[in-house]
Amino acid sequence: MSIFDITFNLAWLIPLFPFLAFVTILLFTYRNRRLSHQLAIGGIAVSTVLSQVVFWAAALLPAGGGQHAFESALIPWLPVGLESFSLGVYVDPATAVMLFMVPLVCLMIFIYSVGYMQGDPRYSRFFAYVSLFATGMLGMAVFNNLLAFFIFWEIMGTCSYLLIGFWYEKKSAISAGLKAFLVTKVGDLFFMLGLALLYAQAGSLAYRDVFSPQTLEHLAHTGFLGTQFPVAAVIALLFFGGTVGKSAQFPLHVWLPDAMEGPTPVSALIHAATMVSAGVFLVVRSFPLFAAVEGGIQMTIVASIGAFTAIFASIIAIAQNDIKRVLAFSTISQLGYMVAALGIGAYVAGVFHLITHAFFKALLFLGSGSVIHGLEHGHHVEQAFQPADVEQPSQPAIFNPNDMACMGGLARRMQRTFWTFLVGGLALAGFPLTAGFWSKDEILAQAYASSPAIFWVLAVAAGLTAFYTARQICLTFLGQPRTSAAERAPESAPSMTVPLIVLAVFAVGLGWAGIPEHFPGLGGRIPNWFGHFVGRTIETTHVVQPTTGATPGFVWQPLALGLAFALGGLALGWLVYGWKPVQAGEVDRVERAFRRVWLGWLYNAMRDRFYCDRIYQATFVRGSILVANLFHEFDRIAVDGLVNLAGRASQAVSRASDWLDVHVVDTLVNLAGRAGRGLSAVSGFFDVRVIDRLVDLAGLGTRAFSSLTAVVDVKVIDSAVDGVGDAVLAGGRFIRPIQTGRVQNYLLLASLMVLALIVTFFMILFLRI
Amino acid sequence: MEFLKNLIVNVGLWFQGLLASTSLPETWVLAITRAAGALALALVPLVTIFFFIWYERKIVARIGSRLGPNNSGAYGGPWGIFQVFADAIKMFTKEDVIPAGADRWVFNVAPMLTLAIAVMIWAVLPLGKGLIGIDLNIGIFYLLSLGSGSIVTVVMAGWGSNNKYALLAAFRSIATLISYEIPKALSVLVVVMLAGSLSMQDIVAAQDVAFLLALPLTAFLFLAATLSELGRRPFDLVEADSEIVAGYFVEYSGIKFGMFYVAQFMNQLAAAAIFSTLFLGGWRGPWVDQVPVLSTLWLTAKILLSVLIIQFFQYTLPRLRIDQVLAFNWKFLTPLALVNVCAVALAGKTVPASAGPLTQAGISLGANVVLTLIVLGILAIAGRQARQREASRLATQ
Amino acid sequence: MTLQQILFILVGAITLGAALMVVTRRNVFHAALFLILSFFGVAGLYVLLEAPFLAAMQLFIYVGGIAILIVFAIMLTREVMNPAAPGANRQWGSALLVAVALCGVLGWMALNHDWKVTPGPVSADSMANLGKALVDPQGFVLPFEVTAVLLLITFIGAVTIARER
Amino acid sequence: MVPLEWVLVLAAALFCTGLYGVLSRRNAIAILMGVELMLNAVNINLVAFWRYREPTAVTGQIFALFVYAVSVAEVAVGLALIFAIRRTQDTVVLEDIDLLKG
Repeated sequence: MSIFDITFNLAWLIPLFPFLAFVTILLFTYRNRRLSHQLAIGGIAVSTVLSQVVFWAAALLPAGGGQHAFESALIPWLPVGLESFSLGVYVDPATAVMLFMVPLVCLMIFIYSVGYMQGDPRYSRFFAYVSLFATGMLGMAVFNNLLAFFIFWEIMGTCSYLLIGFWYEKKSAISAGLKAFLVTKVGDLFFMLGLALLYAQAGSLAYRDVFSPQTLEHLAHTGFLGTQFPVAAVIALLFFGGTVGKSAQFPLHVWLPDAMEGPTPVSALIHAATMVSAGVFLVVRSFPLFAAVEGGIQMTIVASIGAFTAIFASIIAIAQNDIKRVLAFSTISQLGYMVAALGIGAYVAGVFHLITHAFFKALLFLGSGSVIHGLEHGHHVEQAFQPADVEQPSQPAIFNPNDMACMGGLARRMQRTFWTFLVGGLALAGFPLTAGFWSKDEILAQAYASSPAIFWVLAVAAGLTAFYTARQICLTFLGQPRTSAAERAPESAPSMTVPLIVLAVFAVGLGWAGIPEHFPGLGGRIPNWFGHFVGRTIETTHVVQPTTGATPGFVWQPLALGLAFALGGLALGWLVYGWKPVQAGEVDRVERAFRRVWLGWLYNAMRDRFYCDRIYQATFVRGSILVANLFHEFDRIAVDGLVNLAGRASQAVSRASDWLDVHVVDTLVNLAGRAGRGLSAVSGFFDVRVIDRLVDLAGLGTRAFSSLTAVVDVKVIDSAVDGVGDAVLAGGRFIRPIQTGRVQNYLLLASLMVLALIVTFFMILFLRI
Repeated sequence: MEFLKNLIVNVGLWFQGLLASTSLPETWVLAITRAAGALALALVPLVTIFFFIWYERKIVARIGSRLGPNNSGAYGGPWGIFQVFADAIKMFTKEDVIPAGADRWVFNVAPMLTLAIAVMIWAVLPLGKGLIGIDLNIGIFYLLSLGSGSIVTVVMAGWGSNNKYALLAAFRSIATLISYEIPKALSVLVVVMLAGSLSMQDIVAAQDVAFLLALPLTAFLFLAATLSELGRRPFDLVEADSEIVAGYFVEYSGIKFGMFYVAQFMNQLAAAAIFSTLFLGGWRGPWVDQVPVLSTLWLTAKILLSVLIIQFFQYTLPRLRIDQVLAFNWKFLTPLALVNVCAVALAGKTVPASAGPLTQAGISLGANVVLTLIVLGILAIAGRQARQREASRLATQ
Repeated sequence: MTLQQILFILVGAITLGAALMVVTRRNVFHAALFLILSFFGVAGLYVLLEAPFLAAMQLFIYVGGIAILIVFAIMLTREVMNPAAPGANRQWGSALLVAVALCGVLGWMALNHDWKVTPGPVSADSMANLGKALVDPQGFVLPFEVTAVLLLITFIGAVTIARER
Repeated sequence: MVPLEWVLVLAAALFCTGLYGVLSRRNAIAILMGVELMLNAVNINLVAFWRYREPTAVTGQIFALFVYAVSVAEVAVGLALIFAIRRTQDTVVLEDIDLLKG
């Protein structure tokens, strides 16, 4: 067992510690707030240390030497038919990088939320859920088969539901949580189908088997259900369905903006850094599957959806007023970036952007959280001082700490938050030398090389990103405070600002780890460590290198265009919003511009997220309600109807016979009577003797018959019914003495039984009777 | 001379030879000699009891610095040795009363059983070198179970005499008998552990070093337990004359009372005999091998010595209340006995089995001494705390 | 008829007689005393079957322990049982029938089945290896410990049930 | 040597007397005595089979010992129950104790 094996074997401990923290908080230290958060932070701190150890061990593993990805001994844990699912640890560069990013971000966010969640009544429950989430995320990264991946994927889904609906007294929080859960569940459905299909074809879900060349070969060439459409592509697309759900790509992105209802650390942790990137990680993990079919349409689908989401979300982000909604849409667009990168085969760039994005997006969310926190304090302080009757300067109607309209000029009050937020914003926009720049530039370069259409979409999206980032920074931090609360907003406690600073350092520093060699100027100086490290997974999983082939020599166009768009966007944003400070209650300038150019309808659409929610509401939600009602009606009409029908039918028959009896029979009888009278002279005699006798006879017959039935009825039916009753009673009376309540009677019976047993036993065995 | 050396055994052999000469079939001869032996053995305690009662009353008097039985009443005989016979005759002549409503059968059988059990104990005691009723390989365990047998007789006596006091006294004595059985059994266990076998002869044989020296603490425990079972002075609340008039045999008079009285003394004698067998080395002594008859003499000497020890305890310690008796047992004796068993066992383990008896005895002596010191230390501390609590209680009063 | 057989018949008669008296005597205390007598008889039986340790054990446990317990119980519930009422309840007839039948069957089985007796001398140190077997790990140490725990639990349970609240 | 059959017959007889005692006696404690008799009968059988089948082995006697332990436990609990019942329903006669009567 070399030193590496030992360290890698530590890997399965990483998800264990947060889980232990979760269990202990939930069960034992629920009431003690301080102990709970110490436990949670302790848990994640330990797993951070462990993951750093594993990360550096993986990094130092001789590049390409021997077996690359480490796989620990397998522990059979779920017997399936003959053999059983086995669980083990699988550490390859992608996992290592995730292990580097996830615990660190989680640790920062845990520390941050100690300050943020200060006054919350359900303080320790928050830490319990967040630790469970950390378990889910780490578990997903560490274990060696897709089933474990799916299990932890679902754990994260549940945690996100629990945490979005954390303040469950708010109606909106509940519906947002439910929406998030259901929409991601749609995606999970596809993921599960993909898993089933894969298991059916490959016979196992462990990475080693699934991504081995033979299985990939087999998958690539077998048609799906007989059609010539390769199974690998189908599975890849189904997996991609899961990613769309989880990482809020275009059709299933609606839940992420509403997920902002949850506390900000949650949004930062789950809806910015880790969980949403889980979807992308799924694509990263099953990349060989995606790339199995040479030039297959699934890659183009992935790339196109990714690009479209990027541009689509960035457009909407411009029109959002809520600080967290802007960040939410920016997350969606950045995820679109990563998906597009993976779609065009830029594996390394995608993973790199995944990691850097996690850091600066978490930073931005925590920064916004600190702003909101400050505003709330400012608001309370202001309530206390402000005598109610003094006329307020013109302020937005209702004070909402999230709304950027109520902010402005916070830079002076909240120095540290402002600077860290600025660094994050620049990284997001792709300002040179920041992490965002390196990763986004890498993607643009790959996109430029592979397909110009996607390049241009991504470039425009980058420009829009820069624009709304600048807008956000100017609205919140620069200019004049538009509300009294904004004037008094205090700087947040150190426990909140320290993580910001750490994340800011990473937001910038991390980029330098992946500077491509051929980059002019800085290129050669710092080795492109990230490229080599993560790139190795491509060779080892002997995936045929998709279209781009080896990264070509330095091409200056994508860099120049990217820079132009990024700086242009930032400048434009600053010009529109920063130049002349926005007054309180002023209509949004972009909106005014759109209205003037008769594009008002477009702006409304942008603000309303292109009416996606309404469309879904109209189509899916109302549709399912409609179908439900339909079934209900069917049930009511058809089934109940049948029963009632039977009932009514019998009534109808009885009424008809009654009617028949009255009209037909009586008239006939009367007719006969009249005819008889008509012939009375002749037939008087005949009438009296024959008809009357006949009638009497009939009457006699019926009476006799009815008396007969009466007798039969009494004798046969009643007696039968009573008979059963009496039999039961008699049986009861017969059995009652057995239950005398006296122990000894039972004992007597028991000993009789014993006696009988012994006799029979003896006769059978000894005397062969 | 040879004959004299092992007098009793030879007499037995002579008798058997005599019988063999007659024409009786072999089994019958064996049966008769066995019966004769048993009869002789039974007579031994009955005869010695008279001397023993006199001896005990003399000691008691001496301790209480008074004369005890003497010839003052003209029929005492030299040093009052006939006193006991006079009492016996009185006992026979007294009127034998059966209380009304008493359970006749149970009332009458109780004294007989008590006496029977008292005599049965002697069957197993080794009286001399080759001289023992029957060398049961469960010797000492037989004695313990007989002890539990005596409980039944107490119940019968207490219940049979249809008298509340008798029943109450019976309950009390049963409580003490049962609870003291445990430390007694445990101390016997220690002796058996060292001797390696349950049979009495083996125990005597194993006592190169008298177990009293090897196991002083265990000897003390055994003594305390037997004293309480005898119902003698420190624990004699059963027939404490002042409180519950003469215990569960209050309703008995005449010969039945005599039986109880004699049975009690016989138990005491037997206890002394057991004590000397277990702890003083039984009939072992110098020159025993050359002159076997000496062994019995050695045994009687040791019995007299242990009787002296018992009397010493009896007539110096005050009478204890029933709760004190039980508390003494459950809170002090039983835990101590348990710890003692463990201590000796552990000590035994430290010495390799091959070590000679001396080292073994030395080791167990060491264990016992250490244990006693610890116990005394604990008692001292407990005593001081009690005194302080008492003082503080008085102070606060 | 060897001496031993005579003794066996004697002891057997005592035990059985006492047992019958236990079952029939109306006065429960007398029944208890006869029970003790039958325990003595059974002890004698063990001696005849050359199991001296068990005989002593029988005396020690049954006579010293259980009999006293039963006597105590009788004394504590004495005034409740009016001695006049008949000892046996209404179903004694059928009970007698069943008992006799069972005895007949068992006895007949005992006599008619050859038990493949393999007589042999009892090993001298039978008691020593009995002790060893009780604590030897391959032997019976587990049931021995379990019985210890069982007894502990029983006594605690008995005390709590019978304790005056 | 006493033949094995005699011992078995004796044990069977003892067992049946115990059974009769259990089935017919009114006083709960008398029933306990009956049960004791039955246990003793079982013990006799155990020892008899030990003595006549494999005197060298030790399992027979050990079984008897465990029967002792169990019987002690049974009597202890039985009496405790009887005391409890007597305290609550003030009777020891088994016929009166039939709360579960249908």
